[in-house]
Amino acid sequence: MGQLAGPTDPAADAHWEHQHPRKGFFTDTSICIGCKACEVACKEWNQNPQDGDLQLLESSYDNTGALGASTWRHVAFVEQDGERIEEARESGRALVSLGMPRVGPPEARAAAEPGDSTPPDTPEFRWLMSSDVCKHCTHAGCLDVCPTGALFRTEHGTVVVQDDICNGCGTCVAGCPFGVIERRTDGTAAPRTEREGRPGSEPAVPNVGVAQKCTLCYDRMVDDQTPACAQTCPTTSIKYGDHDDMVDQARQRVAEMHAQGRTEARLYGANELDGVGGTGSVFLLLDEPEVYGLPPDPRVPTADLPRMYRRAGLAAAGMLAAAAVAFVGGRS
Amino acid sequence: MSLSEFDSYRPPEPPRRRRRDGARRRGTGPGGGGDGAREMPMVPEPEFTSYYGRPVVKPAPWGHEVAAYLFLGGVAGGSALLALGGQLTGRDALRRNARLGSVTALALGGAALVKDLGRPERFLHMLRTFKPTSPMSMGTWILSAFGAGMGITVAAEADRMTGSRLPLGPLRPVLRAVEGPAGVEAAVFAGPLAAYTAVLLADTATPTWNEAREDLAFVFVSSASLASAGLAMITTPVDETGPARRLAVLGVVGDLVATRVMEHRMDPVAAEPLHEGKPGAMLAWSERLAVAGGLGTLLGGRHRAVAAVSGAALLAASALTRFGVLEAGLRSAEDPRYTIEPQKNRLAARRAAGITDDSITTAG
Amino acid sequence: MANADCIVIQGSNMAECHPVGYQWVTEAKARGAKVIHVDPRFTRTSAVADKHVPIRAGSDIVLLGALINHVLAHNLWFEEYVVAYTNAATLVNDDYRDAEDLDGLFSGFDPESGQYDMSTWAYAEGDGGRVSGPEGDPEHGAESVPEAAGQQLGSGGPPMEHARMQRDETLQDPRTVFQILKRHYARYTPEMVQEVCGIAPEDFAYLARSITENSGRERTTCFAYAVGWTQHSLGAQFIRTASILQLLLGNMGRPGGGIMALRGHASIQGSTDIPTLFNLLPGYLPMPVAGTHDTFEDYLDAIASKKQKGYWAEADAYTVSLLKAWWGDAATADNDWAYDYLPRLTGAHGTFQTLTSMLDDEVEGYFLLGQNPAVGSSNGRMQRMAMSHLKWLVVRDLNLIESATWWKDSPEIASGELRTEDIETEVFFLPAATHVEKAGTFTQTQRLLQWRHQAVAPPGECQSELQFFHELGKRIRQRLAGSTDERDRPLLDLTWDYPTDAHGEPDAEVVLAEINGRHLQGPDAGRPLSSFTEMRADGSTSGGCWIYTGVYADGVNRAAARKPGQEQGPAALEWGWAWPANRRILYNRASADPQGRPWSERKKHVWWDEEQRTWVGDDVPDFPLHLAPGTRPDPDAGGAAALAGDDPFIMQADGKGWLYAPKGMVDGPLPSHYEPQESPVANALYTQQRNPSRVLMARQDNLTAPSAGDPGAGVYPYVFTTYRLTEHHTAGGMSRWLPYLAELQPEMFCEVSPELAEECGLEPYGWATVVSPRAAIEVRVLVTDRMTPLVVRGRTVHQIGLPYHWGVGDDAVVSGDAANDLLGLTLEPNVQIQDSKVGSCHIRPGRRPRGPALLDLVAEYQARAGVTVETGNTRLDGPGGAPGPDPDTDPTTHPTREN
Amino acid sequence: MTSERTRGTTARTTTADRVVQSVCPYCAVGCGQRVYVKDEKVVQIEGDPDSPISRGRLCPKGSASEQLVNAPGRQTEVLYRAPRATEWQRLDLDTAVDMVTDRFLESRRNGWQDTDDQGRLLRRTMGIASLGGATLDNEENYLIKKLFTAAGAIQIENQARI
Repeated sequence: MGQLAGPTDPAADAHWEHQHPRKGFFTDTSICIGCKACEVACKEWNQNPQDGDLQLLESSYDNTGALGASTWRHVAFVEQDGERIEEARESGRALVSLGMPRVGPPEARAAAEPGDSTPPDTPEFRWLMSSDVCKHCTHAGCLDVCPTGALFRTEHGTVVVQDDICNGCGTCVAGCPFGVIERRTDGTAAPRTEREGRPGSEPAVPNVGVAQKCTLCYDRMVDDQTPACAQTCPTTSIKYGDHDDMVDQARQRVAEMHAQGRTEARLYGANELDGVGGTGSVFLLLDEPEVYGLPPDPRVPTADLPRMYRRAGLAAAGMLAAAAVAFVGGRS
Repeated sequence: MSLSEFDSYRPPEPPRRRRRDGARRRGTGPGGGGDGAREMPMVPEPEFTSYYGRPVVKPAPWGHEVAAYLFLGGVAGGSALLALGGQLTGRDALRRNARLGSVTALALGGAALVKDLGRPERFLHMLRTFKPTSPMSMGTWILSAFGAGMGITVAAEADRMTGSRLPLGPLRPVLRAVEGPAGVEAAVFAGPLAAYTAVLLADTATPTWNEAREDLAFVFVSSASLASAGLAMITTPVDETGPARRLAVLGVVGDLVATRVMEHRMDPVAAEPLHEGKPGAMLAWSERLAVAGGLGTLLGGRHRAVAAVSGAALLAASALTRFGVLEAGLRSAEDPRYTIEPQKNRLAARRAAGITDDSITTAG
Repeated sequence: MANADCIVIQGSNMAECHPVGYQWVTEAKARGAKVIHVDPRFTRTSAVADKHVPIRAGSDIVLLGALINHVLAHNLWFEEYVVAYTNAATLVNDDYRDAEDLDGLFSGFDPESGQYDMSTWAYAEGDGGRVSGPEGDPEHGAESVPEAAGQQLGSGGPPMEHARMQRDETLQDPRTVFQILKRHYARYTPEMVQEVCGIAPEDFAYLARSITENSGRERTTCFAYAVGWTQHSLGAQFIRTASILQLLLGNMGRPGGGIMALRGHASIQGSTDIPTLFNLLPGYLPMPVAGTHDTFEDYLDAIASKKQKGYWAEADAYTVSLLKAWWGDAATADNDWAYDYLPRLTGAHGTFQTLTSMLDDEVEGYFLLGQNPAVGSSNGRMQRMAMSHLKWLVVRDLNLIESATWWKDSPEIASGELRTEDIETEVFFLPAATHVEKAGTFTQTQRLLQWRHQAVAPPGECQSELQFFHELGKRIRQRLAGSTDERDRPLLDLTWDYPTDAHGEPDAEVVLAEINGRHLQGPDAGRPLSSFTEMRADGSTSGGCWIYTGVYADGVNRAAARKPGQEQGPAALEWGWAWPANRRILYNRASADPQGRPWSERKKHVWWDEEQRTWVGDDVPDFPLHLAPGTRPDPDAGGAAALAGDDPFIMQADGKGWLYAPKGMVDGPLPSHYEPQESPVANALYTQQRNPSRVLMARQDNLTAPSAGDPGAGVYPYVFTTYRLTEHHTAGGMSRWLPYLAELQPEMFCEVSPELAEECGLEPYGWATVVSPRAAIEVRVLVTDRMTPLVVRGRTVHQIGLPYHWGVGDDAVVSGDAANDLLGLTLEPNVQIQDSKVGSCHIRPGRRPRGPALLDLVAEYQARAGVTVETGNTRLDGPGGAPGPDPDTDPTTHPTREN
Repeated sequence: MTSERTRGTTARTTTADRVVQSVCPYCAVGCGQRVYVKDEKVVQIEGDPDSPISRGRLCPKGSASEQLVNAPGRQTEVLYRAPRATEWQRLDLDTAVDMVTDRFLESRRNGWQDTDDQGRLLRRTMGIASLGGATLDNEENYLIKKLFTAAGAIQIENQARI
């Protein structure tokens, strides 16, 4: 069954014999221009239905809301004033001083010493933009709890739902520590096409009742093409490639930014020792994860499963004992 | 407050959660809707940021059917034990009623489960894999094994009740022979059936359920016991329900103790939903009913009427526990605060303890 | 742009409007370039730029002028480049009076027509006279044409002899362009910038430092602009100011330098090269104007003189080739190549003039070809009312846009001004083919022609414009076949037989070949031309558009060249074809010093190769290939032969970059700041409040808000500017019908600063009504710190941002009120474009009234402001006009009365 | 564990009948696009990696080009509104073009001006106007300008001026 936590090669754990490099994303939010091309390209490629009630969602330019069954890419917008930027720089510096074991290549770490790096013209305002996606975790909460085997580990180490097998039990929805996967209801806003004299009709919503999430364009990856969102991203804020290269690029980029004094930069998901064993999609964020709606310390529930089974076994035994006592106790 | 008199044209705004702009805001409870014109009561700002108050994790898409299954599963499990007890100690009425009770609960629970599936017609896909990392997969196999055993015993009971008129022919002796071991086999799986549902809830990222992973099993097991005992007290004459009454009392005690321990051990923030709003009320009532049922059994257990009433109270208590825990979990997933703050506390605690290399956020 | 060292994005929101183009700015930034975004709003471009400089909409010339002044005052200009390549040293005649002397006006202003008599601006002549056109003195041309003279001259500028110009290389003579420039911008100081643009001195210093440090031999700065500059009553002058600054800094014609025009539509560059515009013929040849170009000779003399330098001298060859292409054999020498078949203009016939004639029932039929004026054109109400006056309307589009359904769901129907049953207009909706259902070329913003192959046949009854107009032309010619009426001759003699495929679709390559042109006589008759230099004026060649000649050279469709980018250099010469002659950077001769050596190794682009005695480099040299750097032409030679070795600007009459434009710009040789048509503050530099030669449309349905100091200015106190979002496309015709795009930005909203929201009681994400003298619309309110109130001339000016993609109609996936309804029509004199980037309005919480009550609301505001047809439409604001500061008061002291 | 269908997964770009190189119709950057066609229907439009301008990238509008072509809301039939009518009515293409031709000639005649008040040649009609062209191909603009100018209609404009 492979180990339940800690660094490992997920594909190997899933008994893929021939060696495929693990694929993944690196999303550098410092150069994201918030154009949402990734959202559209993803929906267009996977033919996901339009979801959302066509109303302003009261969150700056983000009217998509969050990842979901029909939205596998979501661009977040956060407007922040100068004071918040300073706090972010402070928390970034704190991360550095924690003495991370592997803080980037040695020479970058030397350059990252605070003091010589005067931040450039600190803006009195900034607008964070970041494209969120499924993390394709090394230890995927959704994959572990899926009872039907619909969710499976591909040869490239990504996690994909087989929509012809999933019976929509929904356990994976609660199992994901990042709240990515969701069961598709057909509750999309009534498409505008039910109007008189309208040619054509909105195509029926596919895969209703089935759990859906980003497949890292498994169909494209099988024919070694770049996923739709990575190919269409105008500033390559979304980079795609072998997971190890992605992590290296991420480390170089964060070291380079720290050297420029922009210490608010930090990586998210690049640490193999974290609660999900590191993620397939690595992010470079410019503030605390929760500002983007990401969990600060996610942990795959399966890591504690053995202990839970033991507790449950104990409880079951307790119950048996209670019943026995009940019968043996009074013969009356 | 928009003062324009043309507001009457405003189309009925969907009840939307009233959120102030910007990242720093407090987690408002869900029902703060209204047409956004009312100004929200100003509550001091705890140190916590989220993405416009949107959930971080997603609540499981489970409705009342799943809560009903949790309750019925518990009853089925408990009744199977009582049935085995009755079988071994010659209490025929208890055995028969317990077995029938168990299989009806099982059938209803199973139907509820299948109905809750996104694609009910594919419920057999559950049997495609045997996957220890998936509590639901384990649960499916436990349920099947338990169902098989219980099915055989109930077949025997039905044959007996219909005076052997069923066209069994040569099978009858086989049935008689295998009935005993089937009862035992079912009972063996009774415990896991009652307990696995706790693991099913705990092994998720839903804050309240996950935080309760240490002791939820004990709560569910006790709740199962008192419920099945309650059922037995209703269905079986008083003279045979001695053990059931004792089991009921044990169950009540276990339930109260386990709930206290669980809430004590949980992170206070993650435990909040258990005390607030609808789930809070349900759990509070469940406790009162459990105590009432327990006392009723202890004091007047001998009189059929009182036993029946306290049995019903116990059943209600168990149901309320299950619905309450499920609702609390869903509520805790909808509000980001219950996910973010416990995790921040956990992270800070680990850092304080000197473990600094296992955070998902790194600077290198 | 990728190899620029500093990029200033002003008048554009590049990351939102040209996101994929923005990758090159990101590339430059990764290489250490500094990116500065100057914009009233903090947009997604500012989010990834190094610095955002908030500016008050409409005050760009003060900022750019101050930069020019800064460069001149601190001697940071690129001396060698300026002296050799620009007309800095040329002397201007004595009659010239600058705006500084006449308090905002230049010499030669005629108050009634709002025109300038440009003769007073000409260069000085050897004998003290003025260099002017060969015959036909300009007076004769000027006064007979009442309206904008702008359309007389093609883009090549005016004819002028070069030989007899006077130059003072030392630049000391007060009559040199250089000194005039210095005097003109002397008062554009950083303090003035703070007062008029609301830009803090340290921001200005940062901007000035970044630009000057990144210019010169080793480094180049690049400007990028879009409609943020062009859509002003002073638009063309904004761009002129930037080009003067870039010339002074020596950034023109060099890699990573110059001014990048970010055009809006897929082939808008194409639609001005082969212009569906009233004032141009293909290749920027002007349309003949009655009174100026009555005969063919008048026409040729007016556009180019044989004496002037540069390729414009061969304009006769281009015109004859065009006429031969259109009328084939019917165009012969004796009928002046069928010149008289061309209709004549009698002034400006822009879309807004056409609008007024529609309202006066002079226009019966209207074709809408992929455009949505009911939402996308300014003063939406006027557009829709005008269409109700039509007899018939043909709309060719992909979706049922608002311009096709206004007769049943427009705001005017809702407010009762129009009743569906009373509207006489017949409307034909003909479905059009999308870009993948037809073959053809688009010309993108870098003048690159790219061929699109046809992927699938158009569905249903959809047709491409090619097929529809070919069919329409055929049927018209069939009906007129027998006609002997002289007026039908042009149609009957037209070359109109194009081969069509099975579906009736004409072969686009044949049309492209006709555009490219071919030899008609001689040995290689029928063979395509390979360059416009092969065109002859004797009728032996034909060519639909001379600047495109070469796209079909040797019968090869170069627009379809598709050598992958990775397999060729950065200039990627074998991907598509850029006009003229596949040059990628224009005037790239300037990327080498007068001796032909690259200015620096880092910025090498095109240079002189001594052995081969030819120009070589990464790009096609924009210069006669074998013209050695040192050559001096003999004075009376003309055309390309007249170019000296150091004249990089081969299209200008004197081969030099024009710091000072003696002709060509109708509203002044040097850009000077005037306030927009509607402005909350008085002009701090001159008494003249607004651009004196702007084109006015003083009408009851196009009233102007009172400006600074006038009574009633407080009724519309806030400035609003319009802009685009990444998720939508212009009037929404191609984005609001798509669910995937509609859900990204579903509702019309406005962006206001928290201070303004406080002041007006606006509720975040609530509703608000924006009122302007033309209309009132309702918007959702986005309260954001990205909008910063600015202190301008002593008072706080709030700016409101309005995207303009939504329109009222029930067919789109999402709809909303159109921001264009708020806009008025005041046109820029050179190109007739409307002033839609700045206007005055008022904003109040709550939704707008429905039905007739909406008209009362607008009328009530107009009454309170005392707005009449005259408001803001007075030409001269001299001492007698609108009260403004006296010219001599020091601009930094606040004027006594409150404005 | 994986189902038959999953093992057979392949991208519809590889199973397409043909690929056509095209250019995005939205803004003036001119990003290269690849159009994948299967059974005479556009199945996918994505960025063209060969293009030196866009290197395979597209903006949200460009990425939605496939929906622009296949959008359910797209109008593919000729519609006609009679004077004072309150609703559309269907009309077949051929009759529509004939009706437009007749009206074109009639309005051309009504608005015809041979000479101006000072006797100078005008040879034009003010009865017809046209708006639009920036989203059309150069070849289409060429035919439109050529036909209208020959017909004497000078009030031709496009988005370059708004």
